[in-house]
Amino acid sequence: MSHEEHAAGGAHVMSPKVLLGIWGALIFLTALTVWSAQHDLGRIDLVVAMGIATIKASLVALYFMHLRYDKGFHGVVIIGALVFVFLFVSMVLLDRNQYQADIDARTIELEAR
Amino acid sequence: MMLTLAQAGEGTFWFPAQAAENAAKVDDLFYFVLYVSVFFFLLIMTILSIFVIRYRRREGVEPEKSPSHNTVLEIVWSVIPTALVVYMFYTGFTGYLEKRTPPTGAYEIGVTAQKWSWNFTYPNGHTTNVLHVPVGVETQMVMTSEDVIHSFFVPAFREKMDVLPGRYTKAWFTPTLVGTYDLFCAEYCGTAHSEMITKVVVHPQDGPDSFENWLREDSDFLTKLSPVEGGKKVYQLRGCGQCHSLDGTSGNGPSFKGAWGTERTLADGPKVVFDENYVRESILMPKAKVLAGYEPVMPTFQGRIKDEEITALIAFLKSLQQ
Amino acid sequence: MTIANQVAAPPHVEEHAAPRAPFIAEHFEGAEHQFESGKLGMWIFLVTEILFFSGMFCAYAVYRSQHPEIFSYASQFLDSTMGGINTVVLICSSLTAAWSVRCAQLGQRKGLILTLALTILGAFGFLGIKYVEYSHKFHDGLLPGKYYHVQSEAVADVGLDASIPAATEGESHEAAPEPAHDSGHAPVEGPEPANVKIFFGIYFAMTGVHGLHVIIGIGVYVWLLVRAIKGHFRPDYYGPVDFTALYWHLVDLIWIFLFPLLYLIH
Amino acid sequence: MSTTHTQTAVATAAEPDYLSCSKGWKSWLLTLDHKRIGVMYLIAISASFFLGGLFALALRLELFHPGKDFVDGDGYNQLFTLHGAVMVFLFIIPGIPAALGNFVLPLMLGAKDVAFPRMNLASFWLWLFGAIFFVFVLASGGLDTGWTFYTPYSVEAQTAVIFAATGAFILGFSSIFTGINFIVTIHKMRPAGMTWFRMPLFLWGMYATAIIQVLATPVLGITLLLLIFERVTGAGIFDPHNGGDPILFQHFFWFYSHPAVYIMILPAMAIVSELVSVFSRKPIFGYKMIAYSSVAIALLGFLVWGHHMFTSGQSKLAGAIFSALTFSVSIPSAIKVFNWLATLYKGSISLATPMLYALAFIFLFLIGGLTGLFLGTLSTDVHLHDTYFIVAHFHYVMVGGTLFAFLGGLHYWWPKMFGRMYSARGSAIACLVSFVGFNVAFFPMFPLGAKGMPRRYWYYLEEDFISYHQLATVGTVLLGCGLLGIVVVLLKSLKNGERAPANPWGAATMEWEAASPPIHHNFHHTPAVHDPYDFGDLRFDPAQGGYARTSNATATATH
Repeated sequence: MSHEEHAAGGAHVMSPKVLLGIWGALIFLTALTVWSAQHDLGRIDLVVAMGIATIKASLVALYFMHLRYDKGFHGVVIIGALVFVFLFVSMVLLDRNQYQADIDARTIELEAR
Repeated sequence: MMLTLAQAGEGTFWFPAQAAENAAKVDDLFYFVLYVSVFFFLLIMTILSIFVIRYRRREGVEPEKSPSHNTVLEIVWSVIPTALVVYMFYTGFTGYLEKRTPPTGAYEIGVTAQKWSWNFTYPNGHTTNVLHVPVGVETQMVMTSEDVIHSFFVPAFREKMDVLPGRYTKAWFTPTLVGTYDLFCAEYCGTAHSEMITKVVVHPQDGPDSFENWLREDSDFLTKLSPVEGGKKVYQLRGCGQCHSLDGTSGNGPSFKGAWGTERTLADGPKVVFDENYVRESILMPKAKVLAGYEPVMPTFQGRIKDEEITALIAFLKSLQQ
Repeated sequence: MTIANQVAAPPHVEEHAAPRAPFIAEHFEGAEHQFESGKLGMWIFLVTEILFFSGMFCAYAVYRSQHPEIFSYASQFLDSTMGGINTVVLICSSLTAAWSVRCAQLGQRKGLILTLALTILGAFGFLGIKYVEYSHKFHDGLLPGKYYHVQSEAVADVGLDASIPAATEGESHEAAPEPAHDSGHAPVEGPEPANVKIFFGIYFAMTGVHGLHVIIGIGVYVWLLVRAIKGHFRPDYYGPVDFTALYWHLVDLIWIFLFPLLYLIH
Repeated sequence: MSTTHTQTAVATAAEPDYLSCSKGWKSWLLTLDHKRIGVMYLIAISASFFLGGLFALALRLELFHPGKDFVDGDGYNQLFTLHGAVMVFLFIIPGIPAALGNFVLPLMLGAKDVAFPRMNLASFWLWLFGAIFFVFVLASGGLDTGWTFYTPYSVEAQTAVIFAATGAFILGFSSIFTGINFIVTIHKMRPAGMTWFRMPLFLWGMYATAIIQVLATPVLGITLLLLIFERVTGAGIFDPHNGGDPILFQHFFWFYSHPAVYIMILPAMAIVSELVSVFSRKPIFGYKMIAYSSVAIALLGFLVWGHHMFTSGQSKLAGAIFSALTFSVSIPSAIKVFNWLATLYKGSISLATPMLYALAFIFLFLIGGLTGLFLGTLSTDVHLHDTYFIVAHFHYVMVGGTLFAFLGGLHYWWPKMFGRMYSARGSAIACLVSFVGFNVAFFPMFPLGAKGMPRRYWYYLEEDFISYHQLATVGTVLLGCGLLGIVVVLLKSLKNGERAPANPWGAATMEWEAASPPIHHNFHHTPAVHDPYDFGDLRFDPAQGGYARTSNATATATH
């Protein structure tokens, strides 16, 4: 069970140690995020929750999905996709924040009716 | 009267008359882009034609060698268009900022769009279906929609802005030319989208046709018309017909035809007589007594309608009894 | 939905001069070429999945940033214990999925069958818990849009005063059996904010589409299990196991974000 | 003339081509052969185009007079919606990639097939399945939301919105499958020696297109799914009457639908790059710039969606950002046009029908592209938005651009696809009639729109607009005649056209080394990789009636 195991064609084989280690880390981080959610951390609440989720996601991607040992191009593909998601969400958020006041004004008006 | 005024100003091959301050700026930029486009179009098509003729295929004549790329040429034809579009962007952007930033203290008119009519409310609470504005005054539209998305479009002002449900949008302009212009709905809104057309009347500053005179007289329509006619106008202006028909067909609300004096059942059981008190209460507190078979969807007119209007409306409803 | 079927199904075999393994489609040069192509295809498919979910994350971001009150109020009605257990279940099945790839690579047929079966078991476990959650929500009227008609017991359950819209005080406690879970949750004060139903719209859209992916995953894993039992996979041909595991990990990844975003809101 | 070619000819006679190697409907509907799938796509999208064209003709005829002729408001709204939806989802998005791309792409790579033949077939089946939903839509009360499905109208419309959205959702997956397939095929199936920069530009165009299909289409999928969800439950995500935001819907929709415009135009540009080079027997000028500009357009194209929303209630800030980014896309497009022009310089220009389409494309696309400047410019867009100016602009790009390039490509690869030559004169006349008809139909719409005629009106103000509308209707009929002429010429060629040689145009890309039509496995021998734009060793061979290589040495020319 060494780390040097390779399947035919040179693909990397995950050792049980790493698999179980990652699994343990994921369980620990899940517990951590539940624990942290029970304490009011104020503004950084969301940041902490998303930070933990991102660490978990990276562990899954790098080890369970073999990205660490895989062709660099596959990583580029996924990071590229995330860049587009980021651009999409951030542009929409930016725009909505700009016109929110126009919605609020109308909401107040409608509630007054 | 005003509506019969001829369409003012002269249009060109491309545009209708310029009837607002910003229109000239928009047109100038349009013409700039147009000249640039025509220039490049002609340039490219001329070169293309020359090449196609000069280098047409001839028996036994092989194409001559020419470079497969030329850095100087490629930089030139990248940089020149870039410079031009940067100018277009900048001018368009500043023009847009002006268009989208209403000046403080502008004369404010409320716009409510609904399928498929426009409603304009002036500061004194008077409403019309045709937009009236004074010439030379910065005028701001504060717009919202009752149902789907519409768009406020006055070609002569070069102004267009969508009108959305659930929020306000704004448009502003300074009319420069007295006259009557088209006002379209430019965002597809269903069956009668293309009939959602009305007019903008730009009034002169002084004289009998001035905006102030018009507003005073038009707001006073109740004192001039008979109660029944006045009530009918209230019915039209306030958009009652959207839900309450005059021909007996049932909409979101009961038809007014022959309704007066009848006894109706309320949603929660008791009966009510369709009389002055009921009508008045229903206009001011529509959800208080909802007739059986209808949803409580009517908006309140509390604070939006004058007592005289309600009185006139009641006279009009009475006249529908037969 | 997964392209694994496309890549992996026994290819249209025709006679070829050189001796070729039967699992290699004729337009590929060899096992590695076929594997690499399938893998790239799978990663690109995962890109489409990420973009697909991004729409809902975007809607979530917009409404949460503008209406945090809806989210902190409505999130109390979600059972974070169940959500947490489901997260663990999904992580476990991700582990077995990753392990199944190892087994396939090393040609451990029994291990492969076991890990595939465990992965399917995890997926069913996840769906079972999801079913319990959904049926509670249906019972309590915590539904999207026009179906939203929250029951007063549900409001009382999370420690809000049902009779008076403006809830005064009270420890919010989830339906969790262990009281330990209650302690930290700050009670939400004030009346029910407007448009709480939007939260449940987003909740059902996100978890529903995610659940659909789990169901599709089960389908593919059952197919893999059958093929594994038939002994189709070998150390030089295990692409389908690998690609499906990638898909399964992505489904897990998305849940990793959904859990704190939906269940763990203050 | 070399012996190898004679042998090829003999072998061709011996081995049946892909059209006749197996028979029966099953051998077509269940085929994994990219060529047959391409041909089936070609038939399917042509039928859709015909249907969409009928809707277009009907609505132009209605507009001949301002009043009611044969449809009223509701009927007209259905016509323009179905015209748009059918043309966009069923014809133009799958158009070039799925029909021509499927046929040509593996051949250009010297490959036997695409990477995932099953997925390719699944893509076609999904297309059919999606198309069936559109048939349901027609049968169950039509659709009147516009192809854009804007909320809240689409939430409350009484027509078959859910059917149509489901159909478009499925068609999206069809498009995604094609995209995945092409990306992997281009990455993994290139023959040894064909580096990225020795790839024909058509493949670059397909690659760029596939990136968009993969990145953008899923967002349309989720948007439509959420729209259906909104309609069924009133979830309040997009519907302001339930607390939702219609602008959010527009952001979602255009995040897909603007890049979709590049799904339509990039393959068209790619075809034109091939045609211009082949028919002037000149290596394409600035190969790398064209290749890069395709990818640049594909990526930048994602960041300009907000220019559909300059008057929608989108914020000023977003408007400014999107306007600036929009202009950034204009530069790579302009570079392509200049490169085509430079390719013609000192060439040996043949005016065969495909080249006529390429030249028509440059003319029409130039107008379409330049009028885009008016619309990317914020202040002029406010006036022109949602008027006929927009209608004219995007038809110049979609029809003048994509359709003409598609027809150019079809005429170019037709001999390869079916092994027959069509009448050169007949096809040239049909091309000319279509070109004239198109301009007569759509050019008047520019001044019409600038004068203020809003789009999607079935009824208009007579005195101002009637002459423009009548001219447009006449042009549409003319365009219809031209298109019908094309169909007649091409179908006639199947029956009694001359047998096509392997390489009728003297092109240097690999698909021309296969027989016309190719055999089931595409090539008898894996062809050598040549520079795709080196025409030096291609000579006309009267014995074959086409071109042949004078040397069989593997080309070593480099870029």
